[in-house]
Amino acid sequence: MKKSSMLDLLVLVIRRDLVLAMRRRADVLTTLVFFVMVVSLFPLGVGPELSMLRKMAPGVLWVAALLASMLSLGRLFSADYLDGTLEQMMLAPQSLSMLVLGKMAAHWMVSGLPLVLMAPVLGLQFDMSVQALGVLIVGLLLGTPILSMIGAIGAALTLGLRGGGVLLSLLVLPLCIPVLIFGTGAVEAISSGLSVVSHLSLLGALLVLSFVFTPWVTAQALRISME
Amino acid sequence: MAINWFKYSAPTTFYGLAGKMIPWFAFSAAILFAVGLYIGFFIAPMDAQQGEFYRIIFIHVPASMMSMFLYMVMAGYAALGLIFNTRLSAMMASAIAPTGALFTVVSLWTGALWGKPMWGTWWMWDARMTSELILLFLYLGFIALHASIDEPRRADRAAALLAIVGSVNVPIIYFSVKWWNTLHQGATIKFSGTSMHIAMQQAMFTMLAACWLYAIAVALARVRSIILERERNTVWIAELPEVKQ
Amino acid sequence: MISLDVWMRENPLTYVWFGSYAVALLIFAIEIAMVVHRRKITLQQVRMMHDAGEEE
Amino acid sequence: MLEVSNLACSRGDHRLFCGLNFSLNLGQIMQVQGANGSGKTSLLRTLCGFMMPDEGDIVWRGESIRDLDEDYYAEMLYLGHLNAIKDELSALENLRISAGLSGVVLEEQEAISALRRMGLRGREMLPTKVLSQGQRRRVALARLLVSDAKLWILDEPLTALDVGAVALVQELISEHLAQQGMVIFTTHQPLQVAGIEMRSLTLS
Repeated sequence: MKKSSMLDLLVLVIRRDLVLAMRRRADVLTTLVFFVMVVSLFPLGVGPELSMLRKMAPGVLWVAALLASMLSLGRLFSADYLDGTLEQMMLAPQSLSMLVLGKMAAHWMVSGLPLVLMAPVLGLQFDMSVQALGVLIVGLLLGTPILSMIGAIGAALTLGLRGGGVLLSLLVLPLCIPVLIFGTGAVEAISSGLSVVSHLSLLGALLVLSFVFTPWVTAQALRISME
Repeated sequence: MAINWFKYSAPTTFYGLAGKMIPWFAFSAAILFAVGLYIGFFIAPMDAQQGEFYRIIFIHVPASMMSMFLYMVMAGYAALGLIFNTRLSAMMASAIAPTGALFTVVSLWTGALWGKPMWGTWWMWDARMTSELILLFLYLGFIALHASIDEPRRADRAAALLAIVGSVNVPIIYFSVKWWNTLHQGATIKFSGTSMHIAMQQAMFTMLAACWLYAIAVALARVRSIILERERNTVWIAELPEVKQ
Repeated sequence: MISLDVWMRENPLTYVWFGSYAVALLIFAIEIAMVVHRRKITLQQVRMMHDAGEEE
Repeated sequence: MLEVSNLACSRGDHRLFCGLNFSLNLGQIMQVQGANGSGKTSLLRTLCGFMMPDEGDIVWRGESIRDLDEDYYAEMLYLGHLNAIKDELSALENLRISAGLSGVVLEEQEAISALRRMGLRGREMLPTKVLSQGQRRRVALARLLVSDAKLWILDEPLTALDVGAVALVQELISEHLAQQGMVIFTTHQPLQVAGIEMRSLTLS
């Protein structure tokens, strides 16, 4: 029998979660529809003046993306926890952090990436300029994986708890504030003619930091929750 | 020395020790509060720019400092509990959290009251106030997570991990909020920059010391209740005079 | 609100006292009460448990 | 190989067991017995490293499993109350994924023949949500066939199984023992393995 390497395992977990997501398409679509709906509600709430909407757009899109990703985080580990797959993952002969990283990556592809792809369309509703849209997309591309990664810690900590979904948001949202600040800041910077390099590189730094630390922390959280 | 250290880190010994220490801390906290208030209101002169309003800082600044210190102390205890698996550290962490959260509330409240005469508005999105608000969210997250897990051991460990993640995040949040604030040209008024009157400093440090002693007294009192709850099935609890009556 | 502003300027010390210090002391008092109450309740529960245990 | 010394475990306030000692060597099988709530599942979960014991040590090949971690997991297989099977996936996909998680790359043919041996011929490609409880358990048990783990830890492997499947599990266990494997299990149904002394550990 052939032994699998660490990379094989990573690919296996990502593929498995993607296949599962494809077979439960409704879950993925709900998140996306939620995102579109929240963003579309804002002009109805604050009025249709384009100048104000243009100013608000990055913030609205980012906050909606933040909320939408909270929505899907509850499912990140809970299905595997309930049917026992998580136990088997903990017994895998490779580090649990690697498996967790795989699940984070799959979660981002399923719930983060569609938001990024949808964002330009919604940005046009808010009359954003092409430049601003471009920066928004880059920011979201860098930022949404961080949301998935930080969110995974919360999802692991609230595993199997009553009212876990609300609690999860309470735990994770404050930790995501820097992402929000740098993501929206970049768009505002380009709109007022400033350089976006510093914002985006700070986002990139956060991404690297989360990439290094969050899988391990999440693995520890899972161990605590499984006991 | 090492043996003594471990002796006092056991809930059994600590329960009695804490009981003896609480009155001392509480008493000296009360005295220092009185002294601090006296210096602050009767000795410290009026500020040239801010008039009498500046006297809010004698409670506002110590409360803000306490809220941040206590989060770090809490995270430290949580980390100790997680790494060395000591029960008492985890109990201390959960005993500190409510006090920390309340100091954050005091800091926000007094900040708003100071802001009204200074800025003309109750709430200003300045870097310090915003960070303080986020700190309150972090405290609430810790308390909520701890409260929603029934099994004490898992609750301790999960909340501890959250506190550690939070404490790593606090500097990042603080930095990002500050950055955000300067970008939006937010107002940050410094306390009449040049030189603080010596009496003002004295009042502030006395109040800070009083807050420390108060926080220690309250946390110790709370940890005693937690020890009682957790260890209620043990023999030593049954033999306590207050349980026997 | 304007009247509050005027009042505030006229009585700064009252404003500082009742606005900040009284509220802060009240918060501390509430916290102390909560801690004392918790101690009472916990002791009661522990005693009840032990009484129930002895009767068995 | 597996040595347990002075093990103590508790659930919440309740001490389940303490001072537990046993060792298990190649080719040996041990049944954990005890009433409901006596801590059988907790013992097995502690042996898997999910739960931290209050006291005591679990030693595998002379080293504590805490230190071995992944090296220990490579040599053990755990089958719990939960089947670890996804309703949306077919039996074949489920088996290949669980084998993959345990570090073995499984070819489609091997997986199919394992499922057939478990009596699931013709159902390999069906989504498992259409299978019965017993059939799902068989899918989970098929992991025993494709694993090369030395130590099997089986928690109630016989639940929901019919007579034929029980016989099959007994056959699998005796094959595993014959290849110098080790088994620790709990069950409420009788399980006989021909020609091998069954040790038992009773928790009270």
